[in-house]
Amino acid sequence: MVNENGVLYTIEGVAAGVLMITTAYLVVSTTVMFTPGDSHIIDMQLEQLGNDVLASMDTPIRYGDPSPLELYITDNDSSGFSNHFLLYANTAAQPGFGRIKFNSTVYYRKDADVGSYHFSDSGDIMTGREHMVNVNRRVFVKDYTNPPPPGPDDRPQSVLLEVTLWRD
Amino acid sequence: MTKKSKKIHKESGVSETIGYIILFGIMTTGIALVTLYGYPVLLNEQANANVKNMERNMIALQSDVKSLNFKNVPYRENTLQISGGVFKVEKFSTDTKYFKVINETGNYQLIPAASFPGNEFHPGQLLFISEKGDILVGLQNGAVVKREQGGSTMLSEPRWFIDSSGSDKILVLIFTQIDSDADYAKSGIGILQMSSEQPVEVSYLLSSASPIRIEYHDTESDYFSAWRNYFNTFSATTDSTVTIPSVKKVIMKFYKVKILGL
Amino acid sequence: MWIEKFHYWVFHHTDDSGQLSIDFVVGLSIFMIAFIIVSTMSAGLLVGLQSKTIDYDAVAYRTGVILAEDPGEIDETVGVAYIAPDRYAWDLIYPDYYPAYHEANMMRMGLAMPRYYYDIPSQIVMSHKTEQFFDPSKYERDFYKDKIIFGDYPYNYYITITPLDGGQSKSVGDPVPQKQQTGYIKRVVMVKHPANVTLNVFDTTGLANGEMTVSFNFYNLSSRTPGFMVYPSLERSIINLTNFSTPTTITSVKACSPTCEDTQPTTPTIWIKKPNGEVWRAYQISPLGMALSVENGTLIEVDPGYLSKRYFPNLGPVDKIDVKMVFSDPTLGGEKDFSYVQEVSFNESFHQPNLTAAVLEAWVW
Amino acid sequence: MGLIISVSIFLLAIIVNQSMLVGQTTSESVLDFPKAEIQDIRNEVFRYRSAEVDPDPIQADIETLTLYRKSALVDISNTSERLTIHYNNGVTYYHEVIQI
Repeated sequence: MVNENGVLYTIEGVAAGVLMITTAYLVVSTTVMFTPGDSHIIDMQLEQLGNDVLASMDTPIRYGDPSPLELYITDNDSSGFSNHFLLYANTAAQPGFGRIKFNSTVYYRKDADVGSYHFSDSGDIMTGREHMVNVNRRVFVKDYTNPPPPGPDDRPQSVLLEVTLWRD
Repeated sequence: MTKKSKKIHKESGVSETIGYIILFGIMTTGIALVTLYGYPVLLNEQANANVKNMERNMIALQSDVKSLNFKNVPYRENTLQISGGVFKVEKFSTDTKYFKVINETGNYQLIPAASFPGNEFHPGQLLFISEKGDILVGLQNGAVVKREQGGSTMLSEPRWFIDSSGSDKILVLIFTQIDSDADYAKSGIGILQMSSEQPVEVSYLLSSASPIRIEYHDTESDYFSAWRNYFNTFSATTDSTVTIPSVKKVIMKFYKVKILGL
Repeated sequence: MWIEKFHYWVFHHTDDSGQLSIDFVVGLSIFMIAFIIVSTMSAGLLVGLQSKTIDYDAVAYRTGVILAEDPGEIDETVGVAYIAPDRYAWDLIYPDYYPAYHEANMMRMGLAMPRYYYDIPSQIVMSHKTEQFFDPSKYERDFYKDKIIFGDYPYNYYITITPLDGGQSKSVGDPVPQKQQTGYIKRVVMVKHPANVTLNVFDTTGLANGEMTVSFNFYNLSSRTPGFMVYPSLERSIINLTNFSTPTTITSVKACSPTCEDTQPTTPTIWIKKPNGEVWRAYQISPLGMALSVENGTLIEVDPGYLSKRYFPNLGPVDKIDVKMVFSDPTLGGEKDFSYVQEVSFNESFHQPNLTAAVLEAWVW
Repeated sequence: MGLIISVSIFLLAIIVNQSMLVGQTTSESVLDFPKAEIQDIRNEVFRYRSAEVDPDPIQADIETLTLYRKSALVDISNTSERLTIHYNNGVTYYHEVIQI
C-alpha cells in the first residue's frame, strides 16, 4: 500500500506534465504565426523625420528670404544640402540610433515631360538592398542660376525633391 | 487496532481488477474520443490558421507593393512563413488572366499595344495554393484575392478611383505587373525581395465624355466574382466587365514589380 | 491505554510519512517543471496579442504631432474666453491669477503657432510656449500625461528639445529606461523667437520731457506673412533701452489704451530686467519709494497675453496699445511706433529674430 | 490542473488567432495617410502665391509631378478671391477652398 501511493504520485506528476506540454505544443504550433517584423514602425518614424527635415529646411528663416532648400537647389549646392540635411536628421538627445544616410533626386517638368537629375547624397554607396523610405518636398525655385544639364527650363517653377533615406 | 481492522474489512469488498478495468476502459474511451474528434478539429484549425496567416502575409506584401509604387521606394523585402501550402511567383506572361480597357465610343483599345501586346494587360500574381489545392490566395494587380469553394472574394482592393470633383470625370486606373527572372516557389520560410521598375504612364483626354469599358478575362474563372464585385463599386454589372459612363479623362499607370528572390 | 495510542501513532506515521513525502516531492517537482515550461510558453503566446511596442510608438507619434503641429486648446465655454483671447491660448492662462481655470480647462498643450491664418506654416513652434512647457516648476508630472500623452494606460514619458543653434536642451519626464522597449518619435521644428527692439532713449529734439511712449500698433504689425508676423498679444515683446548718457531712474511704466493705467500687479504683466540680473515688476514703481535706477541694456519685457482684450477691453483688432515709461531725466524719451518700418527717429527698427531649428524627441513607455 | 491549464491556453490561443486577423497596424495607417503630401502642397501654393509670379505653369508643375511620381490627382485653382486645393489619391480625398 505504501508503495502504491508513491508510484501513483510520480506517475500523476509525469502524466500531468506530459499532457500539459503536449497540449501547449500542439496549440502553440497550430496557432502561432510568424508575423513579419513590424518594419512599418521604423518606416513611420523615418518618414516622419525625413518629411520634418525637408519641411524645416524649406521654411525661410527670415521674412522675405528664400528658404535654405530653395537656395541649395538654385545654386545646385549639393554639399550644402547634405550637411544641412544630415545635421537635422542625425541630431538626437541620446545616442543609440543608426546614422541617417540618404540619396536625393530632383524631378522637374519640362513642357509635357518630366526630367530628373541626381542632386545630393550622403556619400554612401547604396547596395540597393537597404530598408529605405522615400520622402519628397515640392520646392519653389524662383530662378535656377546653375541648372544641371540638360536641365530644367529657365523659369520660376516648382520642382519635386525626392530623398531616399535609410539608417546604418 | 480496531480502526485498522475495520479499514481492512472495508477494502476487502472491492475487486481491484474490476476497478482497474473500469478505469482503463474510461481512459481508452477518452483517448479514442479525443483522437477521433479533437485531433481533426485541431488539424482543421491549423489549416485555417495557415490560410489566415497567408492572407495576412499577402496584405503585408500588398502594402510593400504600394510602397514600391506610390512611395517610390526602390527596394523592399519581406520575410514570409509559408506553411500548409506553396507560395509561388507567377510572372505576367504565363497566365491566362488579363485586363482590357476600351473606349466604347469608337471602340478604341486604351491599353497601349507597344508595351502590352494585343492591348492586353497580364498582371501575373503572387500566389499561395493550400495543401489540398482548394484555396488560392493571390496578390494580383494590386489587389488581394482569394478563391475558395468555387467562389472568390477580394480581401483588399487595388487603388483605382474616379475623381469627379471638377466638371470632368477622371478615371484613374493603376495596374501592377509581377515580373521575375526565374520561377520561384517556396514552402517554409522565405524572403521575398522586390524592386520597382520605371512605370509606364498613359493619359487620354477624350474629345467628349465617353463610356469606358474595363474587362477582366480569366479562363479558369479563379477570381471572376472577386473582380465582378469590385467592378460593381464603379457601376452596376453582372459579369467581370464594367462600363463606366461619361468619362472625360483616363489616366493609367502601369507599374512593374520585379521579384529578385524568394 | 496511552501506550497503546502512542504505539498506534508512531506505527502508522513513521510507516507512511517518510516514503510519501519523497514520492510527493518527485511528483510535485516534475509537475512544477512542466508547469513552468508551459507558463513560459503561454507568456510567449501572448506577445503577439499585447503588442505594446506598437502601442507605445503610436502614442509617441501622437504626442509628437500634438507638440509639433498643434497649437493646443483650452475649453473656452467655461469662462476662459474671458481670461484668454481665444481657444488656442492654453499658454496665456497664468496660474497665479486664475489657478482654478488653469488646469481644469486646458485640453492640450501644443507648441505650434496658433492657426489664425490659413497660411501658417506647419512646422513652426513658439519659443515662449516651449519655455513654459519645459519649465519644471510649472506643471505636475501627471499633468503632462493628461494633456499631451492621453490614454487610460498610465504611460511614462520623456520629452526633450534640443536647439540646433547651440542652446541648452530642455526636458520633462522620467529618465528613459535602458532595458525596456519604448516608443519613440523625433520631430524637427523651427522655433519663432520673441520680437525685440533696441531703443535710443536720449531725445535729440529736446521735446521728450522724460517720457517715452512705445506704440504697439496692431495694424502695422500684421503686414507680414503669418510665419514671420509679430503677435504682441500672444508673444513676449522685449524693449531694450540704450544710450543713457547720465545715471537716471525710471519712475513709472503705464499701459495706455487709450487711457493710461498701472500695469497688472500679477502675471501677465510688464517687467523691468536690469543687466545685473535684477528683475522688477513695472507695477507701481514710485509708491514703493524707490524709483528704479536704469542703465544701458535694461529690458522692458511684456508677458505673452498681456496686451490683449482681456486686460484692455476697449481694444479693437487694428488698434494700438502704448507703453509709457517715465524717467526722472527730462532729456530722455520720445515717441516710438512699434512696427516693422522705420517710422521713428534714430534708426530704431523692429527686429524679429531668425527662426532656429530644434529637434523635439519623445519617448513613451 | 493540467486540464485547466490546457483549456485556458486553448482559449487564449483562440483570442490570439482572432487578433491575427487584424492585419493593419497603427503605423501602417499613419504611413497610408498622406499628411505630409497635403501640407507640402498647401505650403507650396502659399509660397508661389506670395512670390507673385504667373501661377499657371507652377500649378502645372505640381499637378504633373504629383501624378507622375505619386499617382495622385492634384487640382489647384487660384483666383484673386479664392484658392482651391484638391487632392485625391484614391484613398484620401482632400478638398480645401480658401476665401482670400
